[in-house]
Amino acid sequence: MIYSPYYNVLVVFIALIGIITLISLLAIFLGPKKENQAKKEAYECGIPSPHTAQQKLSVKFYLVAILFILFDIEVIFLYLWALNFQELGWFGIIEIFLFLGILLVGYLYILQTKALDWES
Amino acid sequence: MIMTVTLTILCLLLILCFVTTSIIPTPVGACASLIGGFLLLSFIYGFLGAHFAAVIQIIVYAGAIMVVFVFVVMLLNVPTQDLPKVKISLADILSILLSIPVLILVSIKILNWQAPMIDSQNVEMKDIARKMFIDYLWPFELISFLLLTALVAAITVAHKNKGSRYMLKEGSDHGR
Amino acid sequence: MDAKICIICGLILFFVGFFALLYRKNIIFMMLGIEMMLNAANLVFAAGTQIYHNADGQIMIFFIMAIAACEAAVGLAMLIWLSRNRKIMDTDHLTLLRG
Amino acid sequence: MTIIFSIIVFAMVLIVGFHVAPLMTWVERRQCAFIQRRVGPNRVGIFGFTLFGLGQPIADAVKLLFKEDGNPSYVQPFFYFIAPLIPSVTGLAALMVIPFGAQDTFFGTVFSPQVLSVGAGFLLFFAMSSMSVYGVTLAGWSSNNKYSLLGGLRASAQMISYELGMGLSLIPIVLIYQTLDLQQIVYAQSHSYLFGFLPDWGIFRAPVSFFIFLITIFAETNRLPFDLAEGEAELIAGFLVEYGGMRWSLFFLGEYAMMFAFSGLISCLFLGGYSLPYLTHESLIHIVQPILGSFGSIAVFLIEFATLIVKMSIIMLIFVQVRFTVPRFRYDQLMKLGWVTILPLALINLFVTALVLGYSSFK
Repeated sequence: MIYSPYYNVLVVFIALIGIITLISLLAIFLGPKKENQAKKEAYECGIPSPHTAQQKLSVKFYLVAILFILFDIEVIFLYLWALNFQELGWFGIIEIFLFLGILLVGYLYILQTKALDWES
Repeated sequence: MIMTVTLTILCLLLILCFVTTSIIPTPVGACASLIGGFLLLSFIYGFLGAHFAAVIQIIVYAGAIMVVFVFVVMLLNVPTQDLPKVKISLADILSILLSIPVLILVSIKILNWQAPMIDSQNVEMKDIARKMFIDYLWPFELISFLLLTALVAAITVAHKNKGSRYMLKEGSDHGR
Repeated sequence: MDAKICIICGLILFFVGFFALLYRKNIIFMMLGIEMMLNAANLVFAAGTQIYHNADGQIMIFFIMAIAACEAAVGLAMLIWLSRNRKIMDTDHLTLLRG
Repeated sequence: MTIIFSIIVFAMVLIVGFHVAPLMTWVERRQCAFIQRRVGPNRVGIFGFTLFGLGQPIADAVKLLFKEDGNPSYVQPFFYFIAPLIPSVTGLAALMVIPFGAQDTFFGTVFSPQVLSVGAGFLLFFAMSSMSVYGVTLAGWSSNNKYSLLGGLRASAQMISYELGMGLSLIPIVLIYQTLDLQQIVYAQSHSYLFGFLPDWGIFRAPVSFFIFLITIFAETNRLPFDLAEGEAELIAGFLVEYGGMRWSLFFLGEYAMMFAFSGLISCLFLGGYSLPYLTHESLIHIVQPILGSFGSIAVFLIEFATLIVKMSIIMLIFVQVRFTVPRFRYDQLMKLGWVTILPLALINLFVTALVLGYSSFK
């Protein structure tokens, strides 16, 4: 039976999920159950607002997440290169500088169009 | 032997997760079960010996791409999908009846197939990266161009004041 | 033996993703279907790495992930623009190009 | 036999992980009181022994367990229940990645005090921290409340943009040690000396990445200078608005466990991990061997466990000290810092390290 380290990860995850659901279920059963009107409504402060909270939000949040994906791919390829830094030598350094240079152009484009300037 | 049992269980759970993402009406439920599917997929990569791919799967797929899906689903209040009432016709039953034996035959063919043994020592994480930077130099450099174009495209499309010159006025119903 | 199980699982997952692509009306669910198909291909590549003991499979996984990331980024950016300007996301209403 | 040992280490780390949250609330209140020249909590006690108020966290824990678990009707039930689980599970799992001692044999069986040692070593850490974004997002969305939605969104956008800086800042460490496995990094740090007298810790080799990584940790765990999600005036408690009792404390269990795990990662990568400055694992065994005989490896493991816990608590004190000294960022300053200063700084640091290592080590 090949013992792969991922059995540890699987067992640890299952154990942790079990323990923490146990704690939250314990809290549900131990706590008292007093229902009243104030606990029914959502937390309000200031002007009472309509029930659901879905309203339009600035596009900046999507832009941050989208740019995060693209730069995360860059970080992953950098880790791959960093692992073989010694074997790849100068050839690897030039290669990665080319890779980062092109993405630096993208980053400068972000700064230039002020895509991430937050007003809200 | 235990490895095949764990892999079959993980694969069955993975199929279950992916089927729920395609069936479930609520959008956040679909994204949640897809994220669960990606976690199971990263475990399968781990058991298959692809250590780096297992971690990358969580960081890139479950941790970055699905975050944008969850943001979009949460904030654009995507309506709960009123799935079309599927009328099971004769053609549907026939197609299902025919597809299952094909699947069984293909899987038997795969299980009996003997892979030509090229070299026995399994793949180390380091020589993946070395092979990538030497043999696959060109695709690696083109990936940065792909990322650059995606970056510029995403900004011009999603950016409010500069990109969307074609914004339609509220009233016009081009969408019909 | 266990890598072949993953090949069969990849096969099934691909068609589950393809079914999601056809069955759903909303663009977001169709993009989820595309993500499923890409991951099914990734799974078969990982199984191939283990069977052939060759690093090309894993390198393909990284390239597929890069491509899937770019596709998701641009696709969702377009989706945001679409939903802000057209207020609809169902493919039935997007009939402008149909002429 | 090794399975039994790894279960024992798992149990030890779990106990430590669960006790971080109550202890840290006590430490924060005492530290805050100490800074403001007042006495911290010292009322809770048995028969008059208040023991510097150490009874306070125990009383809090019991109180939270027995508080009513308000399950409001207007929330999405499934995600409302799952949201507190995600940060606590990922926080504690991240704690398991840290090596608490060197691998050793005890009566012939291999004894590895690192619970999760995966092929891609500390990248599993980033996987955990990128999963904890969902806890915040789902909590904000599922409680169906204007404030919590905005708070959850801001917190996740902040965690996302600082994850980039975190990933980039650790690449020089991988360049230097050429491995992702934490055990080998700590081994390399404890077995060579910089300019003769200085222990070869990561902080002396790559100080800038230590500095950037420390900043991104504050942002990743929503600690004070980056406390936008819960602390701001108009956001009240941000994504935690609709949570109460045990669920609310599960969020903080997750946050403190993630903070403890991050300080563990810092001490392993930059401060020599479980190794004492001038004593290597072998010399410790050599000292202990004549006294304890074959139980020496257990004694050495406990010594190394204690040194690592001490180093991690020093870094936790830095967290608490910064919390009461640095004012909170405005949201646009915070995003600007994340995208416009930390990212280029990390890239430049990476270039410089690559070039310097290139000149020094390439033939």
